[in-house]
Formats: sequence, C-alpha cells, structure tokens
Amino acid sequence: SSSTGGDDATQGGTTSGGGSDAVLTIGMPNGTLSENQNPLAPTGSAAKSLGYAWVIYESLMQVNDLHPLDDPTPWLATAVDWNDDYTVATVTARDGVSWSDGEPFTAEDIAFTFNLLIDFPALNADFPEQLVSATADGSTATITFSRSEYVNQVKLDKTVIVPEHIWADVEDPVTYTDTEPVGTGPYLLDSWTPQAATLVPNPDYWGGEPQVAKLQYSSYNDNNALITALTTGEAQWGWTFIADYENVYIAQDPEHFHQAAGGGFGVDVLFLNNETKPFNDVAFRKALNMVVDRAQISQLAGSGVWPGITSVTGMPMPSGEDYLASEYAGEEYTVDVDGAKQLLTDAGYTWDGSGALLDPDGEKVSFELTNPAGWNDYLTALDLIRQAAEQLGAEASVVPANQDAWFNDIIPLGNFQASLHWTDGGATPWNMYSNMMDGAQYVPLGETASWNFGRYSNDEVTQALAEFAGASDDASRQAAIEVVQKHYVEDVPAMVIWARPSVAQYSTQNYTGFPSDEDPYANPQPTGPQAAQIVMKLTPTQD
Amino acid sequence: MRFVVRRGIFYLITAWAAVTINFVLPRLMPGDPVAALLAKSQGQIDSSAEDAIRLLFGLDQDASIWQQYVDYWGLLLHGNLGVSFMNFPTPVTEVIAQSLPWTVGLVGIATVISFTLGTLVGMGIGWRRGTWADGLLPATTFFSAVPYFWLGLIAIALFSVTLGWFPASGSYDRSMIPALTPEFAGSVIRYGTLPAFTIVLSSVSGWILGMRNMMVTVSSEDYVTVAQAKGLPERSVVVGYAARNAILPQMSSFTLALGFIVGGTLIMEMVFSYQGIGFLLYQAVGNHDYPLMQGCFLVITLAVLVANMAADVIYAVLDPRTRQEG
Amino acid sequence: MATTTTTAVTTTPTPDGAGTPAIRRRQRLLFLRNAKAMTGLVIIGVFAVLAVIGPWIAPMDPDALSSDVLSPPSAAHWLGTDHLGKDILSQIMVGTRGVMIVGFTAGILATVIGVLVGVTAGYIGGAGDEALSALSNVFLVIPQLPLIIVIAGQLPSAGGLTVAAVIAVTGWAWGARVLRAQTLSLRRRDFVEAARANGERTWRILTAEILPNLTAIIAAGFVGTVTFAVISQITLAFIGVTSVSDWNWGTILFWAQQNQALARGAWWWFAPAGLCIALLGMGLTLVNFGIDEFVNPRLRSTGLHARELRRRGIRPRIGFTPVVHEAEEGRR
Amino acid sequence: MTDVSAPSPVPGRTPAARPEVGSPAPLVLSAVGLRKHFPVRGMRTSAVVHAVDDVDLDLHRGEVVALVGESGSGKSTIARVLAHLMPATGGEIRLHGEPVVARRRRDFRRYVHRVQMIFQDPFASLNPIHPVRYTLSRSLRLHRGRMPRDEHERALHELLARVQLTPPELYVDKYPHELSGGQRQRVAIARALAADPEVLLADEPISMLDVSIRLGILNLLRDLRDRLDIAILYITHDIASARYFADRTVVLYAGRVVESGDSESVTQDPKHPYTQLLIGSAPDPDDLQARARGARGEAPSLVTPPPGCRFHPRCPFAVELCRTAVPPLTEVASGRRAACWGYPGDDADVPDGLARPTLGSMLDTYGARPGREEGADR
Amino acid sequence: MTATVSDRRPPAVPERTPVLEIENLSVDYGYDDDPAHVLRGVSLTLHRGEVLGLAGESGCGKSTLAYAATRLLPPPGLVTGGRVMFTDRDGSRSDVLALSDAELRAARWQDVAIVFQGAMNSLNPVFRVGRQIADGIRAHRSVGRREALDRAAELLEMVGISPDRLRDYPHQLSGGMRQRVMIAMALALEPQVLLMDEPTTALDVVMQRQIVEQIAELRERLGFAVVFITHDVSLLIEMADRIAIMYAGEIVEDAPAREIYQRPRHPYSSALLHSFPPLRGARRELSGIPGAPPNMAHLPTGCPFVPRCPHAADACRAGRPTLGPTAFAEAGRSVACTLHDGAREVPQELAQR
Ligand SMILES: Nc1ncnc2c1ncn2[C@@H]1O[C@H](COP(=O)(O)OP(=O)(O)OP(=O)(O)O)[C@@H](O)[C@H]1O
Ligand SMILES: Nc1ncnc2c1ncn2[C@@H]1O[C@H](COP(=O)(O)OP(=O)(O)OP(=O)(O)O)[C@@H](O)[C@H]1O
Ligand SMILES: [Mg+2]
Ligand SMILES: [Mg+2]
Repeated sequence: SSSTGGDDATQGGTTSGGGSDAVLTIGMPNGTLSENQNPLAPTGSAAKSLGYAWVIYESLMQVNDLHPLDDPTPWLATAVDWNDDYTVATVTARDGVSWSDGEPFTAEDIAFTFNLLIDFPALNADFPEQLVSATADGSTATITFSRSEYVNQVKLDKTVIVPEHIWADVEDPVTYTDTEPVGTGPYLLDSWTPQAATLVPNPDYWGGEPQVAKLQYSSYNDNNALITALTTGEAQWGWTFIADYENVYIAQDPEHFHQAAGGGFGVDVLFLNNETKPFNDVAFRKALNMVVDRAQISQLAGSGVWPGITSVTGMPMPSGEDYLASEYAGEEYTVDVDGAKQLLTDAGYTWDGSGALLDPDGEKVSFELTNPAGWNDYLTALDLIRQAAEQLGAEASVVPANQDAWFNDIIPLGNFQASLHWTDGGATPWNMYSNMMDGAQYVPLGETASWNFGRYSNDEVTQALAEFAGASDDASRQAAIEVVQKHYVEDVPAMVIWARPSVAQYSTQNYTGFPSDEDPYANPQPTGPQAAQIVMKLTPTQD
Repeated sequence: MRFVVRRGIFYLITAWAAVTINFVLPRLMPGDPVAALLAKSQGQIDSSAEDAIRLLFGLDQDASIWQQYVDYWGLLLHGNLGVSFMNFPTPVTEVIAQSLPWTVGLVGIATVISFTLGTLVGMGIGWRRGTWADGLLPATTFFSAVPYFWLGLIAIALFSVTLGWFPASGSYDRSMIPALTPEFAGSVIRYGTLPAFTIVLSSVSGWILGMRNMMVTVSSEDYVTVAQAKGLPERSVVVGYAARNAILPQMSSFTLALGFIVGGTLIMEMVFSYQGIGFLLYQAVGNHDYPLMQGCFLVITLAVLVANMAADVIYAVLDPRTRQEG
Repeated sequence: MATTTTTAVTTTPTPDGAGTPAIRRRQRLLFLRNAKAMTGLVIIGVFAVLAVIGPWIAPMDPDALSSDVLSPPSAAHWLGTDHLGKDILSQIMVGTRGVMIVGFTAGILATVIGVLVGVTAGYIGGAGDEALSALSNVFLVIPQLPLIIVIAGQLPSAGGLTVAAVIAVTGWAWGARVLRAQTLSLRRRDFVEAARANGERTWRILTAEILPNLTAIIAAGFVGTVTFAVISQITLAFIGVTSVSDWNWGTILFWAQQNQALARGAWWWFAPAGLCIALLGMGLTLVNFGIDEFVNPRLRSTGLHARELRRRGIRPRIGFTPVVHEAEEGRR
Repeated sequence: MTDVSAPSPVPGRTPAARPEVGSPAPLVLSAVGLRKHFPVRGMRTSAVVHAVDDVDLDLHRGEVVALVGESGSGKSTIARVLAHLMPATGGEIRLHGEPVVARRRRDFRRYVHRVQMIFQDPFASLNPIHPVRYTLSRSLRLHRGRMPRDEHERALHELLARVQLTPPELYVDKYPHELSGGQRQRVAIARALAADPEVLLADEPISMLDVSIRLGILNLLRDLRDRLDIAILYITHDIASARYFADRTVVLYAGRVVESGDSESVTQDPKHPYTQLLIGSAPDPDDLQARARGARGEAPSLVTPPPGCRFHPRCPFAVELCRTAVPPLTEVASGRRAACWGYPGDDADVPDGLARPTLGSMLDTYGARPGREEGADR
Repeated sequence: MTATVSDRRPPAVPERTPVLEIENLSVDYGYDDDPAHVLRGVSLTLHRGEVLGLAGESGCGKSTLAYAATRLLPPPGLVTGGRVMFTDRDGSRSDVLALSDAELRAARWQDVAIVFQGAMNSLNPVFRVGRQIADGIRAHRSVGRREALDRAAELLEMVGISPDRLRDYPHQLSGGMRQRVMIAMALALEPQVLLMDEPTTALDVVMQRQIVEQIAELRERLGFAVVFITHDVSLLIEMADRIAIMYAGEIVEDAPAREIYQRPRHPYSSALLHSFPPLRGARRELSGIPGAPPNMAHLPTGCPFVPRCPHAADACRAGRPTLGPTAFAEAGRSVACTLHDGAREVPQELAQR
C-alpha cells in the first residue's frame, strides 16, 4: 500500500492523487538499529539517530540555525526568559497541550525533565556540571545554572521534554528504551522494524493535525545506499554528502529534487601547529593562507556542497553577518601568490635554485598534512592545499593516518603540522573561534587538548572569548568578538577552509513546504528538534 | 569413544582460544568507543558530551584487563554478552538476534543455490570432460575473480537504478512489518533476489571447479567403469556412482561454507544495505563497540566450529567407510 | 638399450618413453604447452612488468590535477580523468605495483606460514599436531575480513606491506589445513618410511622428501592466496580501512565510489580497475588450472588435445571407448 | 646389459647346499617374545589389533629366513618393528645378543646402519621426485660419511653395479618413473646396501612384479647373501619362492608363529595343519594332485582373536584343547618346530582333562583328486 | 562341499562353438600425434564354456584387450580397428564395437560381464553390496526391488557368502569376500562370457584357491565362458583350458594349457613358463628372461621380442611375425614366430613332442 522500489512512477502521485496519504520516507545512513525511542539518551537511540524522536517529543523552542540571532519560535514553551547574567531561565509552558496518552502537559514536566538531567549525568550532555536546579511553579519552570549560559541558550531551547507521569516510574532513564513513547509531538509511533520506523499523525496534536499521512524513517547501511535511495526517489528526505549533487541527485528529477543548506557556524578548519616549524612563523601561516584557493577546494573537494569561506574572518555567511567587524565587511579571500611570496621575502625567506622555499634559517620548508585515511573530502582538500603550498615552493605531503591514532594521539597531543578538523556548531561564532584559538583550552604539546589543537595562545583573545560568553549585553559581546576576529585575521592561528552547514536533500514529489534557500525558516535536516516544525509546514503537493 | 572425546576436547580448546582472541583483539585497538562516536558525528555531537557518554558506557572506572577477562567469562557462561554501546542499552544478544536470521537466510539460501548449481554444473562438465562444456569454466571464473563489491555495485546500477527491476537496498519493503504473510514473504524474496544472485554468481565457480575435479578423479575409478559395464542407465551411473562419491569432499566444504555464512558477507550487506551480522560487526568495529564485536565474533566463531563438527559428522554419515571401525 | 619403462602395476600410468632427455624436456615444457596456463602466465607477466616499470611509463603523475575534470577517455587521457582531473590510466599503471606487491608478499608469507604449520603438524602427529591444528582452526574460525579490519586499523598508517602481512596472518590457515591432510597421507608413504629407516633426520625428511611432493598443492594454494590477497587488499582499500593515498586499484575504486562515479556515468573511472582485478584474478586461476592439469595426469591429455579430439570426432567417455576405424575394412 | 634376471653367479646352486648344519652361523638379529598391538581407531575404547603376538625369530649371518603366511598375518609388522620404524608393544629385539634400545637418535642411526629394510612396494618406496643419484647419495652420505667427490661417485657406481644396474651411468640420473619395476626394486636394494648392513629385511620384494622380474630379484638377493654374508629376512606370499630362495621358513598365522624349519622340509612336509593348507592351496602345474580343495573360511579377526590356537575355527582336527589353550611351539622333528597340539610334546602344558587332537592329512580332508594325466616331467 | 569338479573340461570338447571372436583388434593410448599402439591387430576366439587364460609380462596389454573388447577402456584409450563379434545363444552375431550406446548398454552384463582386478575399487564404497548387485539386475530385467534383492541374496549364497551380508558396505567385507561379491554380481544375469582381470592377485593362496574353485564350479553349472587374466602362470596352467600368451600387444602363442606348458613353441612362452620356481619336485634351474619389455610407443619394426630372444635372427627383424600354425602343424595351436615358418630349424627346447 505504499512506496517502495526504485521506480518513481509508482511513487506518491499515482497512489494518492493529491498525495495526502502518500508516505514520506526519511532516510538515514545509520546501519542496523535497535529499538530505542529514548529522546534523552546521548547515544544508542534509534529515534534520535533516525530523527523520529523529534516528531514524537518536542523541544521548548524552535531555533533557526540559519539566523541564530532571530528570536526563537515558541513551541512547547511560549517563552524562555533569562536573567541578566544568563544563569537562570524561566520557561513558560504552553497551555492546552496534552501528552499522547491524554495527560495534560505542564511546567512540572519541564522541571522534571531538567531534574532528570541533574540526577543522571549520563543524560546530561549539554550542560555537564552546570545545571543546578529546576523547579516548577504554576505554568512556569525555573532552571538555574552555575554559570552564564549565554552561548548555550540554544541548547536549552532545543531540550526535549518528557512526561513526568511516565518517566518518574522509570528506574533508569539512561537505559530506558521507551518502546511505547508518549510525547507531545505531531506524530505517534506506529511500528518499528530494524529497517524502518513508521509514524502516523497525532490526531490530538496541539498544532492541528499534520498533513503528511505517514512518516517512514528508513535506515540504510551507508551513504551510498542512501544516495541511491534518494536518487531513485525511494527516500524523499535525508541528508548525506553527495559528491556532485547537481548531477547525481538533482538532475534525476530537477523539478522535485532539491538540496538545501542551513546556516550555522559549523566550519572545517585547517589546524596549524603554532609551536612547530614551519607554522610557528606567522609569516608563513599568512602566506599559505593567501595562496589557498577556498573556492576551488569547495568546488572540487566539497563538491560545492560545503560553501567556501569568503570572509577573511573565517565566519560562514550569511550566519556570521551579524557579528562581522566593520573593518572586515566585504573583505574576501583572494588567491595572491605574488603577495604571499613578497610577504615571505620580507620575513626573510628565500628560494634555492630549484625553487624550493628556504626559511630564514636556511632550511627547506616542508610539512605534512595529516588526516585519517578514507576521509574523502578532507583528503582531497588537503591535496589541493598541498598543491597551493607548492606554489610557494614549500614541499608538502598528504599523510593519511589511522583514524584511531588521529583521534587519540595525533590531534589532541599536537603530533601534527597541519590537519583538517571540524569545530562545534553553536549558534554564535564563539564556538568556532574558541575551538580554534581559545587560550583557556591551551595545553602544552604532548598533553591532551580538547580544543585549540594548534596551541595558539594569546591572552587578549582568551580574554575576549571569556567576555563574549559571560557578557550580559550585546555591545560588549560584539566588541569582544571583534577582537577575536582581528587576531584571527592577523595571526592566522588556523585556517577555516569551508563552512559545513546543515545540508539536506528532499523531494517535493509528494509534499512541499521544506525549508529552502528562498524560505530558510529552519535547518532543513530531519534529525533535530526542527523536524516537528518542518513536518507541520508540509502540505501535499498540488499538481 | 576415545576419538569422540579427543575431538571434543580439541573443539573446546579451539573455542576457548578463539573466544580469548575475540576478547583481546578489540582491546588491542587504539581509541575507544567515545572517540569513535565523536569521530563519526564529525561535529554533530558536541565535544562536551564526551564525559557523559564515557559515564554511560561505564568506561570511567578502569578494571584491569585480567579482571575484565574473568568478568567476561562469568557473563558468557550465563549467556550474557553485555550491552551494545552503539545501540545502547540494547543487549548484544538482541542486536545480534535481529540481524542474524537475515544473514543466515539470504546468504544461506544463496550458498545452497550456489552449491547446488555449482555441483550440478560441475558434475556435468566433469562427466563430459573435453567437450565444449569445459569452455564454461574460464567464463565462470571471471565472476569469482572480480571483487564482489564491484559486481554488486554494477548489478545495482544496472538492475535497480537503470532498469528498476529490483530494489537497490534493504531486506524487505521498509513499510512492512515482518509477519508470516505471503506479501511479506514476496517482498523478502524480491529484495533478496539481487543480493542472492550476485552471491551465487561470484561463488558458483568455486563449486563448479571443485565438483568437476572430483568428478574427473572419481570417473576413473573402477567402480564407475563397473557401473558402465553393468549397463546401468547413464543417469544412474553419473548420479549414483560418480557424483555420489565425488560429492563427499564437496559436502564437507559445503558444511564449512555454511559455517562461514554466519560471518555474513560484509561487502554484500554493505553494498545492498542488507541487515546482517557482517555489517553489524563492521559497524561494531568502527564504533569500538567491544561487547557487540565480541558477541559477533563469538557467534561467528561458534558457527564455524559447529560447522566443523558437522563436517566431521556429515562425512561419517555420507561415507560408510568412516562410520564403522574394527 | 634398456632404457624403457614398465608402468606395470601403477594405476596412474606414466607416459611411456620418458627416457630420452628430449622427451623429458618436452614433458617439462608440457606445462607451457597448456593454453590455459600460458594465457594465465602472459596476463600475470604483463601485470608484473607493469608493476616494475608502471610508475615510469605512466603518461602522467597520477596525483597531478588538471582542468579536465571527470572527462571521458580521450587522446589526452586514454582512460579519462577523475573528479580532480587526475589521469586514471596513470593511476592504474602506478597502482599495479601496490597490488602486485601486496598480493605476492601476502601470498608468499601466507604460504610460508601455512607450509610451516601444516607440514609440521601433519608430520609430527600426536600432541604437536593437535596443538598446531587447533591453532590453524582458531585462525580459521575467526572471521577473516573483520579481523583484517581490526588488525589493519590497529597498525598506524597501514601501508602496503603491513596490509600484506595482515592478510597473510589471517589467511594462512586454510592452506595449512590442506597441507596437513596431505602430509598426513604422505607421512605413511613408503618412501618417507624408507628415508626414516635409512636414518635421515626429521628436517631433512620434511624438506627433501615431503615438501617437494607437495609442490602442486603449495603452488595452487599460493595462487589462491594471491588472488585472495589481491581481492582483500582492494576490498580493504575500497571500504576505506587502509590508506587510500597509495595508489592501487582499490584506491581508485574507493575514490570512484566516494565520488559517485557510477551515478555520474563515469564508467571509465569505475570499470577499468575492476576489470584489471578480474583479469589478474583470471590469470591466476588459469595458471592454477594449468598446474592442476599438469600435475594430474588424468586431466592432462584430454586437456591438451581437446581441439584435436573434436576434429577427429572423438568424444572421450568413461565406459564407452571411442572407436575410430582408421585402418579399417570390416565395418558394418 | 641385463635387466631383470641376471644369471646368478653361482648358477643352480641350491641354498640347501650351504654350509649349514653343525656349526650354526653367528646370530645377528633376534626377536624374543615380540608383540605388537595397534589401537583401534573408532568408537570402542581400548580395543587393539593383535597384529603380532609372542613371536621369536632368529636371523643368522649369511642365512635367509622366509616369513610366509596369509595376508594380514603380521609379516610386515614384524619387519617394521625389527627396523625400528615402530615401537614394539612387548618383547625384545637383540642385535648380537644385546637388547636394542634405540630411544635416542644416535642409537637409532647406529642401528639402521646395521639393519636395513627393503619395502614391499618398489613403486611407493622411492620418492618420485628424486633421481637415483639422490636416493643413493643420501644413503651413502648417511652411512659412510662425507667423501671426496670422485670417491663418492665411485661408491655410487659400485653400488649400482652391485645390484647389476650396469652400466651405472645409464641409471644414475634416472627418475623412478623411468625405471621398470625390477629396476626400481634394485635401486631400493642398493639404497639398503649402501649401509653395508648385516641384516636385510626384505618385505615382499617381489610381490608386485611379474614372474620374470621376480626371478631376477631373487637371484640378486641370493648372490648378496653369498657374497656379503648378510642375514636376510624374506617376507613373501609365494611359498614356492621361499623354497627356492630361503634357508629357513617361518610360517605365521594371525600374528603367531605356527611353524618353522628349513625351507625344503617345511614346503615338502608341512607339519602344522595351516601350513598344509597353505602348501596345498598353492598352484603347482607339476603336481595337480596334492591340492587342498573346498577349504573355506577366512583369517580370524585380530581384534578379538580366537582363544587357544588361532587356527582352530578353520582346522578340521580341532578339539576342545585347541579351543582353549594356546599351543606352544615345540620341536616336532629335527630342526622343525610347530605350534600344534597334534604333535607330542611336554604334557605339562596340556590342561587337565583335555585330549590332544589327532591330526589327519589336510589334503585328505580337503579332497585331493585322483590323478589326471600325470605330468610328463615327473 | 567337496570336489564335484573332477574334470574341469566340458565333456563335449569337439563341438566348440565360438561365443566371442576378437578380430584384428587395435588399440592406441593417447590422443596426441604420438600414441602408444598398445594392441596391434589381436585376434582371439573364445568358445562357449571354455576357460581361456591370458598371460604375459606386465604391461603387455592383457587388461587393455579385455577392456577394449567391451569398450570399457578408459581415456585416453582409443579403439582404432577390428571387430569383436559376439554370438548369442540363438546364433545371432553382432559386433560389440559397432553397437549404439543404447544397444551396448542393453547388451552389457547380459552377454558379457567383467570382473576387475581390484575388488575394493570395483565396488561403490557408498552403496550396500545388495543394492549394487540388485541395480545391475534391475537395469536389465523389469523386476521389483524386493525380487532383485532376493536374487542378490541367492547369488551371494551361490558364491558362499551368507545372505545377511547383503546389507554390508564393501569395506566391511574382507578382500576375498569382495572378490566373490564381484563374481556374484557378474553372474547375476547369467552372462555367456565372463572376463576376469587378475581376480585373485591381491589375495593369498588359500583365498585364491577358494575363488578359483568357485569359478570352476559355477562354470560347470552355468556353462559360461571365461577369459582369465593373471600373472600367476602356475595357476593358469592348472585352471585354464587354453592359454594365450601375449607379448608387447600381440598374441604370440595360443594353445591348450598343458600343451603350452609342456611343449611351448614360442621362445617367450618358453621363458615365461620356466621363470617360476616349482613348489614340489626337483629344484630346477631358473633362467628368467633377460632384458626389458619394449617401449610400446616406439616399437621396432620386426618381432618385438627380438632384443631378448636367444634365437633372434635377421628374419626376425625384417617383419612382424603373424599368428600361424606351429612348425609341427598341431591342431588347435598357433604361434607367431619366424622359427615356425619352416625356413629355420626349430631349436630343441621349442620342439618337444
Ligand atoms: N598402523 C596400523 N594400525 C592398525 N592396524 C595395523 C597397522 N598396520 C597393520 N595393522 C594390522 O595388523 C595386521 C597385520 O598387518 P601386516 O601389514 O603386518 O600384515 P602382512 O602380513 O604384512 O599382510 P600382507 O601380506 O597383506 O602385506 C593387519 O590386520 C593389519 O590390519
Ligand atoms: N593411459 C595410458 N596412457 C598411455 N599408455 C597406457 C595407458 N594405460 C596403459 N598404458 C600402456 O598400455 C600398455 C598395456 O597396459 P595394460 O594395462 O593392458 O597391461 P597389462 O598387460 O594388463 O599389465 P598388468 O599385468 O600390469 O596389468 C602398458 O604398456 C601401459 O604402459
Ligand atoms: Mg605386508
Ligand atoms: Mg592389467
């Protein structure tokens, strides 16, 4: 009675005409899963990894990652108010919401959920050791933190709420698999198999009955299988990296197939080891920065999926526009080999007869670019950076590393010269900059660093980052971030290569209303609290 | 009796050694489940979650490896394989139970088909050696010489994407709930056809070759000539005399092959997104999911051991010469 | 001239008149007269040559980018280019060395281990045999590919030789098993007993009396292991477990697959490497046939003369000896 | 250039004419109470094959002892145990009266230096991948040590010449498959001779060969015995060849010695009923009369051998005594011993109340035929 | 259970009707351009009810002859000429080599049955012996399984094996029993010709005697003709009516058994029949046959026995002698030797009267 297989002819349209009873298949490349609907578990939850947790359970607010400074859309909470130093949040619960078993939703549930996080640190991935207490009073819940959570507001907004009347009896919510989930969301779990979870609309949903007749969350073993499913129309919504997506995906059905990118501050950074040759010399870092062609890398290595960074501040646009220091407005990266060479000459570099670059000590400049073997886009990017370095006469080589070794020894201990790594997303550029250059994260080479792998240390920056996180007014925050930007540009402690926005592919064959470049109302991926918001916007395609 | 006891002890020791290696191997891998999880998410999971997860998996307290080993055996003897990290908190046994039947079903049937087909064809060419049928051999070896994934991907590109005859991935229609209905069975068959077909294609030549060589060897045995001399119908000579004896070593390889089925064909499961234990194990390795890895290893190891024993038994059953001693 | 032979009582007839050196030479060359073996050898030979000189004769640097991105075969790029404009033909030529080195190193290593364990186990018997058999059984029951993944993942920057070593370590058990069974039967042969009765030392019996008689099995096992190693290596590279920066055919396929070569219609990126593997695999299999037919006298003569037989209308069958009346008069 | 049947250097000389009686040649190798049991592989525990039980055997210098008996009676087993290829279950092997314990390798090598074995099957006992040169060189090297090249070559040729593979150059580089059965058997013999052994254990050296080749080998062995004074244990099925070639004959039945004596009298006047049956069964175109006919029955199982005399189930003269007590090997005539209750002996051996059997002629029992046309050459 | 076999010769010696006539049979081994001509124009006639012995050196082609005559020669054997005429009880004649596959299948075992050398290898190791006897019967007679098994039991009993052995597997039987099972199997359809290729070689003399007697007794009763191949010349002389001596793919002498033993006419027969030591009577000097058998792939033009023949003359090298009457024109004897052409004087040891 539904969609399968690779032939789009039988998809949607013919089955239902208007499409109102067509299934919307959401695909994820997660392999085989076990039944686990726990929306709080940090790992192992099929509901979370496939994404259907977010249409069963709902978050307090809907945040648009693309425009993090926009006011969040009220969702289960009609309002979240912070005190001035961002240590206490007051959450107002929506009225008239009921759990799918009929019990009413109250602020008690909100307080209960946060207390769960306090009681079970294993569930508490977002605010480790920061949560102090959560109480409910009438229609509001008050959550107290031990420090300023300005940069973590989004995390609070995105916290999903579980019903107290059920979870209070759960002995160990960490290992609770929640096989009969009771949520407030627009959908109810209908059936579960290791390959797919099927959900049907919640007729009593507070936001009105959703229009998609059925959601089917399918799990594929790997990206390729998912890509095949997406290109054949078997899955209509999902996200994966599709090399040359224009041809591979969109061209299959240009009218219906779309790829949309969300914003956010997720970027991939070439960490440079600031404490070893050759990157201990700011001149060389700058020179390299000048010859790297980010547009080409984005196009060839990132297949155009990952937008190249244009702003010299490293911030992805348009998300970063609100934070951009005025002095860098409009300043864009350009490839300038001659300028770079000039810079090097000024700093005392020379070239030998064969054109090899010699540092001021007269040694040949050479370095290794390290990344785990098999990381296709990273390695291609490194390859292109290697070629760029060669334009300067520096000898670079791409060294594929063992993934585990990279994780455990190479990156945290600083055993590399240059390596690509991601940064935390976050709603502000703080995470991105902090991850790259926060002195608070500095540890000497050979010790385990959790960020700032390049060992950049600048008290001014450290100070500014701390200020940004703890400040209570926008002006001081802006001032602080501008300091950071300035040092990023001048010191080149690391090189942001491309942005890694949330990307999603979807087909409008049966339903329309997904976030698009024209209407970027939410992160387009199905795996996040925004899923509830998106499915509520979907309507059957009218042909 | 003594022989049986000796074999029994032999198998026990093998099992013990294999289980121990299975225990030690994952622990020799650098890295840990949490790092792997973070690596996989590439920024999707906040790095501050690391400690929470470590806590969750109980990786925060260190037990000596020896202690872990003793505990492991303790649990194992109670049939408890622990809890999977990857699919936390589902017990490993459940995770495996969910994949195993699919692997065993598909690969099993494919192996049986491949064996049957290969043996029949091998019987034919072995008997008619020197005719055109011999030309079939190099052709079939082509398919066993190409890497399986290559064959599988091309099959998908051809039969699923281009022609749309078969679904490209999955074990059955994802909108269905496993049940004993004809529709579901039909779906399982439809989804299994392409994977099974490629498995057969890539493995059949081994069976053909084995059977052919045995047929050639057996055909020159006197009893086959005697059967001809008796004027038996050709069919009964070929089947009852030549093939019946030629199949003996073939059967014991087949039994072993059945043991290896449980190991699944990782690549097949990968290429066809088929749920199965091979891919499960692969995922477990990638995620440093020690308990799941050990569980898979254990199941696979035991299956092969059992198959080994079955091969001993089958031989005894099929070959009366080994049955009796005196 | 008393240089003749009687094949009197043996059941496997040795061809008569192997006496003169010329005939003996012809017999040695028999292996080469086998069309299958010859084809196989030629294929392997070509790849072996490529492995040696490939990197020099490759038309370009396989890592060199060009502006011809993902272009189909053309005069400039005989096998087209990949997504970065790298020349695929060059990749294949340069990659041959990696494949061959890993394949043959693994083959040799696994064969050596297999021979050591299998032959020793079969010969010494008793507790030692049980122990060694258990050892090979353990290696047999441990799932191979995952084991390779675990081990390969464990070694930092798994290069070609490491991969070869890992494949060998996990792949010797089957050969050892077969060799053990064979040694077991050889051990009780009279010529081994005779050597013992003559006072030969054990190692000498093993190396001089038993091993040479296992050549065919060892050779076949070697060929099999090489095939297995090549496919394993390529599969490992393909699923990204080993380094994908050293060129071999698996790496080419890895990049092709990662970049959706098939979906983009870039068959020139996906097909040639696969066909090379198939060709090499077939070459090895053909040599294996050749060894088989060479060693097994029963397979030999018909195998050699199949075409000739068809021409003469002879169908060799068990139980129905062909009758040709060549110098005939009395046919009905 | 001869192949198979080089004429004996002492044509027509019969073994009986050897300097035997009176001063027996010195004893070289002897087995006392030799016993060999094989464990039975299979479900039943602790069952054994009683392949050889309580066998005494003496080999004297320059003497050929034939060991005859039906298939599976333990002949090869005795040879292998004597060659130390397998340990005995019980009993003792003595070389020049000294018990042999060849536990250590060096002892073993010293032993094989003096006692050499020729295997039953010339097609199996030569490694097909080694040429004659290798096989013999190894033997020379093992038993005579390292030699200068030309000396080694000379020794090689001398060895081949000794077994009449002449000219040696023609044979030295051949592979076993290029040799006829007779030639192979000679190479096997040459290998044994390289050790200059005192004892040669020849296990059915002729059974695989056709008549004309057989004769060549026998003549060769006889010549060796005469020239080198080697003691030879000659194992065979072919009683006629035992008569032709051996000085003494020992008859084995189901793992036990049932009769022994000089070959001529054992073959012409068998004492033990089994020997009678054996001789009577052998075809002889010159004497179609003396033939045991209609005898039925097979050798007993060696796992559960019959109690008493092992021949009793097939013996027409068996009485209760034969079924219960094992008959001792007693002297029944000068130089003849037989293990049969039917011959008078020490009555102390006979359990109370049981009577000895009365033997008749085996041939009478199994209907010898009235003569047909008498052979012209009788 | 004693000697009813007082005289092995069928009483009616004179009326010898042929049952199997092999005419000019030629066989090659090897499909290449250099085959071994293993049989070269062999002619041999087997008469109803007679025992024909076939003797000769190893590798002279005895087995080949037996298999070729029944078209059971394994590859790379090739029949290159000749006829094998079988005469049925009703007098109809047919050429075995010219039958179609179906006809041949139908004729096999009914007309000509064959007992191979190694009984262990001749029985299918995985079937019970009863079944193996029965399936031969059922292939030719439309009888039920039960009936066939009953007949098998009968046959076993006939060769002196207890019928409860029907359910045994071959390996459970001793060598002698297996050989007798083979004989029982061969007799299942009461064939007119029984070819036996070294049926007793692997057995010890006591067992050999039992089997030989069994065959003699059964032949007496059933009246089939036997071709008996063996190395054991003494046995052959004793049991055969007629003996054909082969050398290098040819029959060199064919004569009644006692005749050939006492008065051999061919130098090879003479040497062969005096190469075995006698069990009884005077010890005699044994000469053996010097030299080695020829290489079948490259035979000399003349008589193949020339290199080993004490009487070889130039005439022997010129052309191959054909089977013909002896110099003494004895009835029922033929020999292939130039000595009997009359051109030369027959040496004394070949001229006994
Ligand atoms: N290795 C062994 N294991 C078990 N039983 C054995 C072994 N070797 C021999 N036997 C048994 O011991 C008995 C004597 O065997 P042996 O080979 O000595 O007989 P034989 O007299 O040489 O016979 P043949 O004349 O056939 O060579 C037989 O019953 C045989 O089955
Ligand atoms: N497959 C073969 N290829 C080539 N020559 C063969 C083959 N089989 C047999 N021969 C040769 O054919 C000749 C006759 O063989 P056959 O088996 O008929 O001899 P035989 O007289 O039965 O010998 P035996 O007494 O040893 O059984 C031998 O010289 C043998 O070498
Ligand atoms: Mg023996
Ligand atoms: Mg023969």
